[in-house]
Amino acid sequence: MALSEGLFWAIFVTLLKIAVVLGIVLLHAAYTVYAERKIIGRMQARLGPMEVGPYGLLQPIADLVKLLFKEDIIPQEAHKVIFQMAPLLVLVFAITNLSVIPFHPSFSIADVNLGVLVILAFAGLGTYGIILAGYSSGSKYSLLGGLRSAAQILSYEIPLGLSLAGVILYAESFRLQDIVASQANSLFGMNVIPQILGFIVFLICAFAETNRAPFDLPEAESELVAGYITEYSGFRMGIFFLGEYISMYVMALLISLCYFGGWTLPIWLTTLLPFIKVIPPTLILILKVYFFIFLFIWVRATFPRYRFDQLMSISWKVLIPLALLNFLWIAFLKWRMLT
Amino acid sequence: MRKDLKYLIFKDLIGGLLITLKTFFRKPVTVQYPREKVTLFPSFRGRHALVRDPETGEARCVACLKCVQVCPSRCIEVKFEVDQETGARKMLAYNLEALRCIYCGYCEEVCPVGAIVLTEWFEYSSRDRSGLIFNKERLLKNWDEFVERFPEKVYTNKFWNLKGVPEVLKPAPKREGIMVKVRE
Amino acid sequence: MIERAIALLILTGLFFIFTLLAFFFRHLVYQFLCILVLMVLQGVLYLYLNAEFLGAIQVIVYAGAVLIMFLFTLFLFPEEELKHLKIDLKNLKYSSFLPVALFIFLLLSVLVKGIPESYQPRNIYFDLKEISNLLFNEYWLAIFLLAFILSFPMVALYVFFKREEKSGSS
Amino acid sequence: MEVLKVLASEYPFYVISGLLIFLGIGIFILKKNLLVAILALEVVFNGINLLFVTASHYLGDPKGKMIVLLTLAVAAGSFAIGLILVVNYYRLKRSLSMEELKLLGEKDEE
Repeated sequence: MALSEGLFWAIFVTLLKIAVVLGIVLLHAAYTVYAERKIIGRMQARLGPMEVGPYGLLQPIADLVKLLFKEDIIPQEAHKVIFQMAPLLVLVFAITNLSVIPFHPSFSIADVNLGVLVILAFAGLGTYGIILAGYSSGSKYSLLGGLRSAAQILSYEIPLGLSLAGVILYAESFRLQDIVASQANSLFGMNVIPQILGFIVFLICAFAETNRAPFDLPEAESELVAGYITEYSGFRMGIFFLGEYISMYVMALLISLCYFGGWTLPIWLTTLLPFIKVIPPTLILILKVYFFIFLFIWVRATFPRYRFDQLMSISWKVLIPLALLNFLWIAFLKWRMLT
Repeated sequence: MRKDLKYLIFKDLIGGLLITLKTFFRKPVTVQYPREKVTLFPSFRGRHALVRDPETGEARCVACLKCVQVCPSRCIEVKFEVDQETGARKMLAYNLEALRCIYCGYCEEVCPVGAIVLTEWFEYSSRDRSGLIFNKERLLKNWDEFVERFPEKVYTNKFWNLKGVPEVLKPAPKREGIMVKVRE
Repeated sequence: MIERAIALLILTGLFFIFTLLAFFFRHLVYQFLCILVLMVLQGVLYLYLNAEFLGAIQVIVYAGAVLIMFLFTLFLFPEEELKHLKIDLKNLKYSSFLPVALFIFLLLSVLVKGIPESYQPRNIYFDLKEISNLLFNEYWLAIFLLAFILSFPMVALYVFFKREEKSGSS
Repeated sequence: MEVLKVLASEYPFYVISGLLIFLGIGIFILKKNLLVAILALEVVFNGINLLFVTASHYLGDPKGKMIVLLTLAVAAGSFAIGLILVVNYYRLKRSLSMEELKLLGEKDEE
């Protein structure tokens, strides 16, 4: 019955990997809040946070301390168990997504055959946190936020899945490593060139899935006070924000892995500029991810919020037909390539 | 049809994104207040003061009550007595409620002797209402605090003046702007 | 073998706990949450049956879409309708315990008797390509029928909301 | 050791599928609420799905898993239609009780 030494080492290495990934991602999430405030400030010709530390660099730490020491209020009308559980659901399902994402050709916590499907599944489950938070608060604004989130996720999972279907068909595999490898071997080098339509659909759906502007209707502060987080305070609210930023990172990673070739560079670029091969693969991936995080913030600073009926009609009338069209085009391309 | 093409290439959305990107590389307009301060122009209307005459050491006010009449928010209250022999008025009390003031500057324009002015001093506050109801001594003290900033002997402000009136028709102390002599 | 047995033991225990909870909760939302946990656990169970794809589909379709739809519908009703759902024992006949008793007897008999020595758990990989071959060559009629049946909910939804709009405007 | 061997076989899956089916039927019979009824039907459906998958694993035949894949799609559609019916019923009757569900069509006005 004794655990063999190999198993022990396997568990130890896995725990170490989890610690490394979690530490790096949490640090990134904390400093994305700072970057977001700074970038949106500069885009509105303001300075952003400047007071704590040089150029306000210690602002995330100050925020964390403030959130930790605030009073945790639970409303009288709330369903207590669900109310306390909901933020954890959001955080847990956001973090679980990280376990199947490869950060390097040979580094991923769990090498799953169905990586893309697992991410889709956990993204769907993560909304339960938002919906239940809205329901259990016992306030009208929260409930409306939760309902909006439910309708939004239900309608945006479909084009998300359909646009990923094109990528999966092109790579003939659900594994993220295989998807990246197939892009590196292909003629175009990146999936975004043959499937520009699918990429646009996926990008719009990623904004909606992470509840970011311009689709942040569950927490529209001009209509519902703060949506589903109206009644939350202190550290529970902080957990909601952490979950949102981590899911932002997951989506950015997924975009850069599925559509931009992950850690590889297209062949036409390396033949044009041979010295670019020196860059280590993880750095390439990280640069792509940073660009998409910047895009998330950029879009938030630029566009106003959509109305709810507009949101629904975009999904059902525009994105789903476009995703199907993209799927047909990729099927045609694949058929031409095979025959 | 042309409109549809515009939608297809996201012309409006990309234009909006480019505007924000342009602003991103611009210099921010923020002034970090306690460390750096905005440059105040001479036309700024700030804390009220009664000009202290360097010769007598008293206010210049002649109690003509023009400021009381012209004030839109009725925040000035002046008490005076009339000398029975000469008929000259003497100002006894001058109360100004800064909380009600709308900083229109009519009082300093209309004053024939340039006694009440709105200085370029904006950093003032109080913890209670009574701290912002200025009486005569307080207004004079405001003037002293204000002129300490200007080491020059003569301070001229052409904005403490009537607009659109020919120079000839103005009372003597107000021609060419108010010349205020600071004590020697 | 032992790890598999332990994991399945834990899963079975969780299933029992959440089944009992789902049965005895009186608030519909809590009951729903227990059933949600059951559905997600069923997705985990599929992994032990070499059906990873089915497990993912179970979580995406059931937990991610169908049950969210149900939760959405729950919120349309007033809270009074969801609270205090009593168990109604009036219509329960004694004969209805018979199938439960039979079920428990069968379970216990297998547990006591054990399984034959010759039994060996098979390890078949759930190959997607094989499945898709089957789907589109042998079962194409079934898929067309399925698509035909699935178009009915769409039409039903459309007709329902069209009629809603008409009655609302008039 | 015998128990462990039983647990490692398909035995727990049969137990769980039976559990799900009986849970669904029990809730359906004992709680007279239309929303609960729809939820209970889904639970029964899942129990049967699990039975199919277990049997296909036992027999080494992928057809059982395929049937589950096909029926999952139908179940989602039927679930939506059931929910529409319940919502409409509640609008007409202002009640979710199954006991008042006696008429098949509209009542004749006498």
